[in-house]
Amino acid sequence: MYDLYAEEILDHYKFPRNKGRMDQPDLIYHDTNPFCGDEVTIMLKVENGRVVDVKWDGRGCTISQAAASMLSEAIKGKPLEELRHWGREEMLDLLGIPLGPVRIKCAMLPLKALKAAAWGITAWPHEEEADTSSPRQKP
Amino acid sequence: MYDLYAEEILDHYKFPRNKGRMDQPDLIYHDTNPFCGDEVTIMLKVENGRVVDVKWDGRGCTISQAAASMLSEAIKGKPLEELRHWGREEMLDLLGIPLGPVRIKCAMLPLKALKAAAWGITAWPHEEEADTSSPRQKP
Amino acid sequence: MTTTTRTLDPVRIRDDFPILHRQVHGKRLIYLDNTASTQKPRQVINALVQVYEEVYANVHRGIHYLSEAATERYEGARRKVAQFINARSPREVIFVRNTTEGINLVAYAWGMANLRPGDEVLITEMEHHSNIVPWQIICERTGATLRWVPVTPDGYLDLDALERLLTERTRLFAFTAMSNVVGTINPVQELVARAHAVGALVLVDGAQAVPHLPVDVQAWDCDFLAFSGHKMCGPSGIGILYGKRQLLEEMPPFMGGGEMIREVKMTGSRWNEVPHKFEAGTPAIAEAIALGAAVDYLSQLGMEQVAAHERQLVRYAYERLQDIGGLKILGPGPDDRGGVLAFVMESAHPHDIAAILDAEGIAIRAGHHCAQPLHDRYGLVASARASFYIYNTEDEVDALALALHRVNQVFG
Amino acid sequence: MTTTTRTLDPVRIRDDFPILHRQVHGKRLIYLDNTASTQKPRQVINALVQVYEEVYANVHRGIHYLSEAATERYEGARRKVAQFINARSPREVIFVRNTTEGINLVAYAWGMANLRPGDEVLITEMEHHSNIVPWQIICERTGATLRWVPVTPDGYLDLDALERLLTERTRLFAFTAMSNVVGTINPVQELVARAHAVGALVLVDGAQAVPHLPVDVQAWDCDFLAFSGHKMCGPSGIGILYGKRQLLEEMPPFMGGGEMIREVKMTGSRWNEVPHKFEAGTPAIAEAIALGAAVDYLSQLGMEQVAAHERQLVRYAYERLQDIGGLKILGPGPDDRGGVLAFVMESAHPHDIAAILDAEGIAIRAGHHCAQPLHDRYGLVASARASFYIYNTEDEVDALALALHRVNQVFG
Ligand SMILES: Cc1ncc(COP(=O)(O)O)c(C=O)c1O
Ligand SMILES: Cc1ncc(COP(=O)(O)O)c(C=O)c1O
Repeated sequence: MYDLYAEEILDHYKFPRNKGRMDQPDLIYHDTNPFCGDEVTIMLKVENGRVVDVKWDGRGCTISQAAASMLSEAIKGKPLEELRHWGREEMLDLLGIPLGPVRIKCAMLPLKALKAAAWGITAWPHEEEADTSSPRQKP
Repeated sequence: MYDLYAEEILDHYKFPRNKGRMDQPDLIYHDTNPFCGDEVTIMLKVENGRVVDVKWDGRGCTISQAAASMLSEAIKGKPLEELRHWGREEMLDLLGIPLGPVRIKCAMLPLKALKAAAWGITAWPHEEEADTSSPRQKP
Repeated sequence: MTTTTRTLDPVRIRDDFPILHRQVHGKRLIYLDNTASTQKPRQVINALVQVYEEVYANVHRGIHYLSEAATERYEGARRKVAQFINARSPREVIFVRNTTEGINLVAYAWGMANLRPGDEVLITEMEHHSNIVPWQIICERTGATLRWVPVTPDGYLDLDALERLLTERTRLFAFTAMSNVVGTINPVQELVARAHAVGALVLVDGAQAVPHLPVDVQAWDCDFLAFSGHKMCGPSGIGILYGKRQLLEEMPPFMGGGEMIREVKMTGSRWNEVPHKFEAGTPAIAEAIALGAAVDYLSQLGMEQVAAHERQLVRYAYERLQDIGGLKILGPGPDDRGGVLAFVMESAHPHDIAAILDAEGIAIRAGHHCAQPLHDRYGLVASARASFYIYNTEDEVDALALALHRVNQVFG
Repeated sequence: MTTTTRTLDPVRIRDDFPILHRQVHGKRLIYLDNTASTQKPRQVINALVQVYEEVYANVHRGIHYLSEAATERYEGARRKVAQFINARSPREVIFVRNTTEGINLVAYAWGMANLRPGDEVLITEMEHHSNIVPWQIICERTGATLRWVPVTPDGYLDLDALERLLTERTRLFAFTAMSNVVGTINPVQELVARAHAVGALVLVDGAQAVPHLPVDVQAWDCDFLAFSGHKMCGPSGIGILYGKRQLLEEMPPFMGGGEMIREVKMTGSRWNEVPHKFEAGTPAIAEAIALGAAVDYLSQLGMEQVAAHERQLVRYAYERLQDIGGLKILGPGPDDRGGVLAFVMESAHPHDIAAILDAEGIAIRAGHHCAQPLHDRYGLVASARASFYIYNTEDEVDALALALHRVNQVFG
């Protein structure tokens, strides 16, 4: 479990990349996890179906905030269509550590915000999750 | 447990004493145990506060019917005032065997009918029982 | 007994059940009260011990090792149960205390929200009180009408009457897949289809079916299924309500409290996902995990094999009991029933039968078996009932028959 | 530690708890999540095993040896619990799954029958969701109004506000005897008297009080008390609702089914005696019996001694945690609280605190602890919480303090 606070994650937490606000984003989504109060807003600039700029803002625990920072680096240049299909696996690959049933929700928060933005939606549709212990996000 | 079918109990069951109807009883009470369908009616003739004659009628298992028969013999000549205070102990003394939580209710049925008759009541008052697993009789 | 490889070997199975090796009143225990509750194999007892000795903590939301481990096992048990009854998703499996609570959950949560005066709830005369009283209570509260499918003299549902009783006013049809008295196995799939044809939902009481028969909720297509862990080698204190996901999503919650919420504000609350929406407070953690072990145990035996073993035993018992003077078996012939035999004797009251058998170490039930309307229908107040499970043998049936002869001697 | 004869010896007590000897992440386990659920002594685990290996059967109405033996032990456990909280009679003790079900039982059975528009239910801002959500649900159904007693900045109930809030419209006042977050021990007896003075009934949430303090329902004079077995060395899946006999007699039943009835007819049913009227279906048999063993265990230690041990430990911890930079303890000072310490740190989110501690083998909780309104009131979303029980030591508090320093290092 100490891996949770591996160099890289702490580095992203302490020195977040792409954190801040964006004027006139093409897509924006704000999501929260009411169980721990974590918040993430994702803002995207999009050209020809690709992400050309990312900003994010938020507050919360190391995992949710580091995940947002890492995600913001990873998606630049990626086609929206691809991001729409990212899931738990992609997010865990980025973080590079295993997570228990509670912390996985922290990690998924920025991805959920990103996917909502990428789909251009404002409320989450009915979505299946593998882990029956995790609450679905219906902001 | 084989004691349940001790000579004496079976004898009372097969050859019940004082079973039958009485014309014009001074006191009469009919009680049932809905869990097993046992039924007992107690009929008393009373003079100077004493039981001078007893009849009973009923149907059911060995224990409830033998108990009624034994009881009918035991109470002849007894003052009503005394019978009003008979309880579980007196009944078990008559039967002479220990009983589990279900069969105790069979044994108590005739006594309950007797006590109701002795008190001259038609519905059971609020009554405490030691055994929380036994239903109170509210006929 | 036939000896194809997958036939149950009750003698070997008995080794797994510590209690079956004890004596009662100086006689070896012959446990034939399985419809009321079954005994537990050491695999299930060990699962309980292991949880408490190694991974116990409260589940959900804990960020420490034990809580995560307990949560994984608790949710793992849910997946096992889902697979056992072939649910589409573990989210369709709600942990409750017992069959009774499962049915009450539907009565309160679905019933209070959906039943109106003029609506009808249909049950049958062969139901257990647990599938009667909740509907009496909810119908009284909502003004809906309770209707009853009659039972034929030989213990079947009267399907002609059903034809008349199932109408577009029927909002829910609740019936048992197998009677806990007469043993009748009802044609669930057909009954569900007929109810759905008039637009009614279906709740199946699986308390007797799930422990004894292969059950596939997708094949049955029932909307709800309730059953109890303690009747299928699991611990006491745990039961299951299966419900179709869509219905569960639409239903308001039943009990309120921790875990079933997503957010609690002073101005109001929002609910958690299914199944958690219906699991308020700390659940029966160790019990759910041990039920998972029971499901593993039964799956390994194979439910087809379990059913075949009981069918064989009940046929044998049916024959042996025919020989006993004045004994009358209630319900269908030996081919259409599960491993339960209720009977009455001319010579003795059911209480006396049970007491005489107890003295011989044989445990059966006597009473109305929580099915008073069925007994009323047969003009009885009580019956005696012997019921079988995976560990029972033909030897034990022989002992039962012998003891019943003895009853006739004592009271003859 | 002082060493009068009746002081608890946590070191010896630890020997009774198998799980406390395990390691977590290669470190010895330090279990400080006792408010969520406590660990179990082998006396309780053995009681479970013994039931299943020696005397298991369904309770009530069975006329065979095992059923009678199980019934006696089940009812014996009820008597033990009644004595533990000094109830007038075992009939006032209803077995439920947990505190949550106990409160829901009162909300549904008493609330639905007695609450009308214009009536008020009074709760407090420091309640657990289990003592909030049932009242939100029932008030919405009945049209009654839910009112809240505010909490002061230092974690006490605002008794001046209570004066205004308790009126002749108040039908029920429901509050916790001890907060599961800020640890405040409320003046139950005084609160009950004030509520009774305006004619309101009182439900006490005893989930934290009963495991940790001597409780006497007759001295408190509360009308209902709910608590959970799993928080007091008992198994999961069992809880208790105490209720005054007269009230229980008058209340309609909650769930319907087997055992809670006296008679079931097609035209309607009549109810069994209390407490059975409220125990529908097969109860948590082994769990109730094992809870009886937990009550024996705690009684032998002595609840005064349990409380004294925790008071000492929480005072010590309160001091040690003061030293940690940027750490703020929520709630009252060290003298007015039970053995629970919730805190926040400037350097780290509660999740991160819990995760760092977990890596050191230390189990604490992080989150809103099912008390969102209380956290809202303090402008927090989450806190970290360490909580103590009979087996915790000052050594473990030292380890906690050390690990919290480490949190500051990691995030400094
Ligand atoms: C004060 C309080 N009330 C109620 C509860 C709910 O207990 P359970 O989850 O056992 O129903 C808890 C347990 O977290 C508690 O601490
Ligand atoms: C057909 C049927 N339904 C319901 C029940 C009730 O089960 P439980 O007491 O576990 O709730 C039983 C058990 O006796 C049963 O046989």
